[in-house]
Amino acid sequence: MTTVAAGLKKLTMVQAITDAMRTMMRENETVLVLGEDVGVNGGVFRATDGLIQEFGEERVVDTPLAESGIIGTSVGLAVNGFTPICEMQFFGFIYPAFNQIMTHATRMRQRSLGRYTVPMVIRAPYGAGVKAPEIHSDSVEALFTHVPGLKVVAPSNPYDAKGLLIASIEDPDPVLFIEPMRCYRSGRTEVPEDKYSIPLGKAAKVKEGTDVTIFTWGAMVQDTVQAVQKWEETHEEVCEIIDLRTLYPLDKEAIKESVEKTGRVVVVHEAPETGGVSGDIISVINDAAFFYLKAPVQKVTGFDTPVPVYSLEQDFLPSARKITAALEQVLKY
Amino acid sequence: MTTVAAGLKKLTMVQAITDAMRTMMRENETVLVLGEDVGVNGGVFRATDGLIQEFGEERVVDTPLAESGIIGTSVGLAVNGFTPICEMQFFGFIYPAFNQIMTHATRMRQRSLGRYTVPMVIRAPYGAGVKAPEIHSDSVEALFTHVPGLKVVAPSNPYDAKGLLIASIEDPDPVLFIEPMRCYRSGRTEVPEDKYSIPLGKAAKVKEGTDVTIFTWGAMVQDTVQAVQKWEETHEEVCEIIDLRTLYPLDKEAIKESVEKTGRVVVVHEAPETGGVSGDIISVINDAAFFYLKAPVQKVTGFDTPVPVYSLEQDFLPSARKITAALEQVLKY
Amino acid sequence: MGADNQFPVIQYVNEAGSLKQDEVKLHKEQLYQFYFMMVRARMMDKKCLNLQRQGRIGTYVQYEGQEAAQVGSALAVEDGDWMFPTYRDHAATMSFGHSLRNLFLYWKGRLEGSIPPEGRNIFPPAVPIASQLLHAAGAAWAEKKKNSDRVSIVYFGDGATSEGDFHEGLNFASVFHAPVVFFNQNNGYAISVPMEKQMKSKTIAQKGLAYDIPSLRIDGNDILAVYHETVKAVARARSGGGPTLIEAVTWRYGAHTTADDPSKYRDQQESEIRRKTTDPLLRVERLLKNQGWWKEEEKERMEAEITKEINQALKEAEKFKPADIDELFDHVFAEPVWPIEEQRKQHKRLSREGIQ
Amino acid sequence: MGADNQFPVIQYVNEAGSLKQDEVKLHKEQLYQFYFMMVRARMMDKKCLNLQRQGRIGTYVQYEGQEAAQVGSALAVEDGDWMFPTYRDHAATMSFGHSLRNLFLYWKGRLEGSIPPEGRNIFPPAVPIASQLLHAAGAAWAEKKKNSDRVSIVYFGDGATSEGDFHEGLNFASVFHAPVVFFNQNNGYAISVPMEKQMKSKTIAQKGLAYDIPSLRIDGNDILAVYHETVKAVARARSGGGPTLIEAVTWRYGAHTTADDPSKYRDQQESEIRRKTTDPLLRVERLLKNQGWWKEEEKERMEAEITKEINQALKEAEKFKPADIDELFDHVFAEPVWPIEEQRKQHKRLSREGIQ
Ligand SMILES: Cc1ncc(C[n+]2csc(CCOP(=O)(O)OP(=O)(O)O)c2C)c(N)n1
Ligand SMILES: Cc1ncc(C[n+]2csc(CCOP(=O)(O)OP(=O)(O)O)c2C)c(N)n1
Ligand SMILES: [Mg+2]
Ligand SMILES: [Mg+2]
Repeated sequence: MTTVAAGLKKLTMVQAITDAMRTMMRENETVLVLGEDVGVNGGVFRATDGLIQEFGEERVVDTPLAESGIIGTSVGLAVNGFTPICEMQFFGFIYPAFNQIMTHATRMRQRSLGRYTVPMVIRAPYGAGVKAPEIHSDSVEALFTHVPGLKVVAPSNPYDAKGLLIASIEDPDPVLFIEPMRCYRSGRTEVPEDKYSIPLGKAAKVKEGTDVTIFTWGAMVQDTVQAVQKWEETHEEVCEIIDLRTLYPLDKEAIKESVEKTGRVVVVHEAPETGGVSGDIISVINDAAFFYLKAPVQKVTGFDTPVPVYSLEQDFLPSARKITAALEQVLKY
Repeated sequence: MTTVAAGLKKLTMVQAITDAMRTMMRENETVLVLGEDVGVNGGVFRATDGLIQEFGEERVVDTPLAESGIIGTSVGLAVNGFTPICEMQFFGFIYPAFNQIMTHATRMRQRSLGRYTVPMVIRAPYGAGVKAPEIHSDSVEALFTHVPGLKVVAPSNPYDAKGLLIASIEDPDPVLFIEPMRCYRSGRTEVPEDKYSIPLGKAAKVKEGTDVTIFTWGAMVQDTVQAVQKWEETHEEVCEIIDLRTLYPLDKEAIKESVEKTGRVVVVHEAPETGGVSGDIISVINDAAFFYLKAPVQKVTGFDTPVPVYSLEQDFLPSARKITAALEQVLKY
Repeated sequence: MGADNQFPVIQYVNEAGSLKQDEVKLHKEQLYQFYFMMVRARMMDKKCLNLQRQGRIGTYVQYEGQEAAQVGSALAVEDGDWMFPTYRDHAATMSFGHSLRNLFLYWKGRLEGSIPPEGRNIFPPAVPIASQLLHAAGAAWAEKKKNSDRVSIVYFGDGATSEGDFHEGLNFASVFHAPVVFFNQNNGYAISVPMEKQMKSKTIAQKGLAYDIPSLRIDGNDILAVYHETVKAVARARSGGGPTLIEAVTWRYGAHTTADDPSKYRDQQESEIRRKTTDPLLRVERLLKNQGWWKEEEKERMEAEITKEINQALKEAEKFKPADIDELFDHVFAEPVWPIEEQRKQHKRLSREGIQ
Repeated sequence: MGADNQFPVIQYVNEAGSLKQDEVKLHKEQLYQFYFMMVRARMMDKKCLNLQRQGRIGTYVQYEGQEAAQVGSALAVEDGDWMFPTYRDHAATMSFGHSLRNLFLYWKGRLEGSIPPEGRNIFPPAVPIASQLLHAAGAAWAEKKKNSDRVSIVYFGDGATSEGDFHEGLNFASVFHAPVVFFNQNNGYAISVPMEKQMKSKTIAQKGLAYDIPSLRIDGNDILAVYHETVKAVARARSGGGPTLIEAVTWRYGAHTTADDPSKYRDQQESEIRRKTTDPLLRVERLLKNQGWWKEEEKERMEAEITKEINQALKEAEKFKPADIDELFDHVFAEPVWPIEEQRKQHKRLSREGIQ
């Protein structure tokens, strides 16, 4: 066992997420957890493990199997003094709740000129690569970055997961917090035992570089880091890797600054290309750093197809090979 | 009354839409119309006026008030031999059907390797500017261009409306057909009485130009044409206006060709900026014509806010003033 | 199956104005209060309709004919309770304390129109059909969690029962035993679609059987039935007895909205007949007459008072500060985000230039 | 309310294997067919579970304990009828003719796994809960429009009754009088959530009252009850009598899926007791014994035959051509669109280079 400094624990991402909820539930008794199987079962990924034992069933609620019901009642709870954390069992099962998210959770502040507000976090495991059945692997963050009134957050490691989730729970407005399933148990990092938060809307520089910037988030950060390590062994150009962390609002300053420096960009995401967040990133670059761009932005993304059943999911996902090809392409100019 | 050539009628857009449905229902008895108030009432915009009288209630169906129900049963009808045209009363009421669209209508072909297919058209009036109540004016096409397996079409005038709707009904896959409410009765154009179709995926050049291209669609085409006419009276640069007509798949060739010629681009849409189709357009330009671009693409769009109640909707909508400012900006470089 | 037979229409006062239930004690003041609130609601509705015709407000949603259902149920809830109206329920919200000025503002397309008076919990009217049932369940559940005795009342139509959210709302309320009154106004139509096309069940009350929610069917044009039965449901909810589903059978005289033409789908003669038979105001008038309590002057006095109130409110609404685009930008998030701030700045710059 | 009292559990054969209904005539062959199909289903389930443990297939969804419900109902529909299964209903689909090879392929994450034999109308298993009820209603409605006498049968669980689509599915079927059998397997749990947390109603059958749909509650572990009652519902649908809701009360012995640990939320002793009491296979065995028709050799013969069939199917599945990425690109649209074609080209170029 590696030694861990005092006040730190080695946690997986899913543990860090539980820890964030526990921390906030201890501090603030308005915080509730609701969802399918989140109580007695501790969540199908164990993300809510132990919470019902500590906080009881008034605060950790096994709901009926109905996503619109979960979000809709949570709007009522939120407006009336609570801070619901709603778990969607998988991101691909959020669709039945779309109306409640789009027309209520995110518009209530506007519609009531601030009289009623909806402090709410919607958590959802997302992404391919864990051999899950159909529909379970969707990566549809871009549907939500287009929803006015919603922040969208995607952590890539245990430390960020805890800090970003705490910030999301403390945010006075609805936050969609998507969790890359592939990272749930793929590694442990040191996580402070105490409360801390990472501001929403701020990207993290995972690796400093000078010649090309890779923008990515979630599970793709790991893949990108690995691909870049390998690639740099045989190339002299140095890559900067930026983990966007928050997908709405994007960290415009971080994007601008990096593009002004490197002039070359690769975006990596697992969602289908068309309509993906890559479009927003390219759009921000267009606005903020157009004249610094030396080459077309390269995109390494999922296809414009449904996320496939698992026999084909590795083909669908961005791979080191594809990231490498994009680097080569963007550096050609 | 202006004279109309034989075989042509002067129609409003909403009449052209009715005409397209009537034409296809006469030709193909598998075509059905379903929705709330589409039968006896002829639709809240009269888009299905007269259809129940001609085709009876087996083919023109007043459904219960349930959008998921409409799309979900239509998936069953479509797989079992029919071609449903489903009306969503307003685009802002499509959200309850999101799950059925996202996980079934658009994935059935894939999931069954072509054994089951879903020829279906979803019609929806969209957009602001008609003083409609809240939620009635949403313009959320970008949520759907990101849905794999779905084509998205938006006509801007009566002639196109008929031709594109016929093509959509004949398409063997699901098509989302969004209709700019503001254009429903805003003018008449000559429309052939006979059947004709306009291929999906092909943009229309509304106006030839050499110095800057404006990409737009739907109700914004009218506004753009007017703004440009006015603007050109006092400027020597000539604008090209391209009505994209199909938003998925975009007409890449048309975009590329025009940008290679003009090197300057303005995109006009009424949806919120972030996550809007402007991102896709900029992304396509990045891929296909990067080195031709002389200036950052200018965007004239709605805000990243909910579409407001009607006292503020004119502020929300792109205006001639804003289009003019964007032209000035893009030509500065 | 006969599930519908389990739900006969409960009436307290019949069309002729005779009392049908022995236990009810009539109070002259209360009857006059009911009558006043219904007259006020009807006059407000007429005013709005006229304003819409004059182009002084936008598309308007009428409720004429449904006053007993809305007023009677709204008077059954109290301070601290939560009300979840639809676009058609301003007779309910105004009876619960929403200001007439704000109602006018609402129909003038102003966000301020949805803001209830301080201390009154009224949600902005729900537009997506049936979505509000879940909010009501959630807010009521919150009260239960706080160990308060406050309740929710939520309005919805016959058409709304077809949406999934109706089902999920009733099920969540049932499972969590939330103190909600689900108040259905069955006015027979969802725009053009009559109840027979909306469902095959003969009653809406029987839908409560699916959730083991106590349900009842009442004459929605009989304000005594509405008031007393809602009071019972509210009392049950307050005392931990959980939700109730009330189907109030009623009728809208006019069009669905001012954009609708009912002659397309029904014979408006029906409404004319009903004005003389089942009208909710007429019924109380007849009851008052039967009791020997009717005073024609009292009615005139009321109308004069209400006219004044309405005109005053309209004046305030019409001279209300113009809509300010900052309202839009200010209330998307508590803390502004940069895309909206940039859009605000750009918009203001262009607006200023435009004026110069 | 007592709506639940209206729906006693219908049993044809009790746990001891005694016949409870006089009208039923027993046929030895038919009983053996039922038994065979259930043994086959159970052996297939065991095989898949083992393969999952060996890592030869992905996450697997068991149905052991629910064989009578699935097999009995599947045998009640015929050629040309439509079946809409969930992820848990392969005992139903295999009994309706789906190939074992394809079932293995399905659990190997292959699209081919969802393809039914030519002429058999079986939908790919629905994953989003309750969404399939609407497809069943739609396909059945289509048959009605074509004036055929074909029907739909659709499977769903107790948890599925909470989704809005359950409600909309039943209402559409009711309103359009579509020939659908809504076949609910109430196995008491939605993953970890017991029925008491899912709903307050004591039965699922009573939910049919909301739609005036004939409903019944049957012992889902009694294949005779399942078969005969489903046959009646199918016959009613075929002859224009509209939909039926059947609640088949059953139990899954194992975990929700191979990714689930039931000891987290229930005492698995219950399953052990049930294996000896309410087991659907055991019941037919006891019935056969009571009738003096039981032959131990027959059982062994069956098992040998089935083992062979399963092994053969598995072999075919394991030597099936590898998944081809073109399947993904080819079946998004009938006609390819350029973004997908470009992605295909790029992907293939890189894969080729990768290999070199
Ligand atoms: C989700 C959704 N779909 C469609 C509409 C359009 N719409 C507005 S009112 C209405 C009919 C509602 O009927 P009912 O529930 O009976 O209420 P009523 O209008 O009669 O009071 C419809 C279809 C909507 N507002 N929301
Ligand atoms: C819309 C949706 N939400 C959540 C899930 C995740 N999920 C899969 S199975 C299941 C429980 C289903 O319970 P039930 O309907 O009783 O069927 P059973 O699994 O018992 O056969 C859940 C919550 C899903 N598949 N779809
Ligand atoms: Mg109604
Ligand atoms: Mg179950």
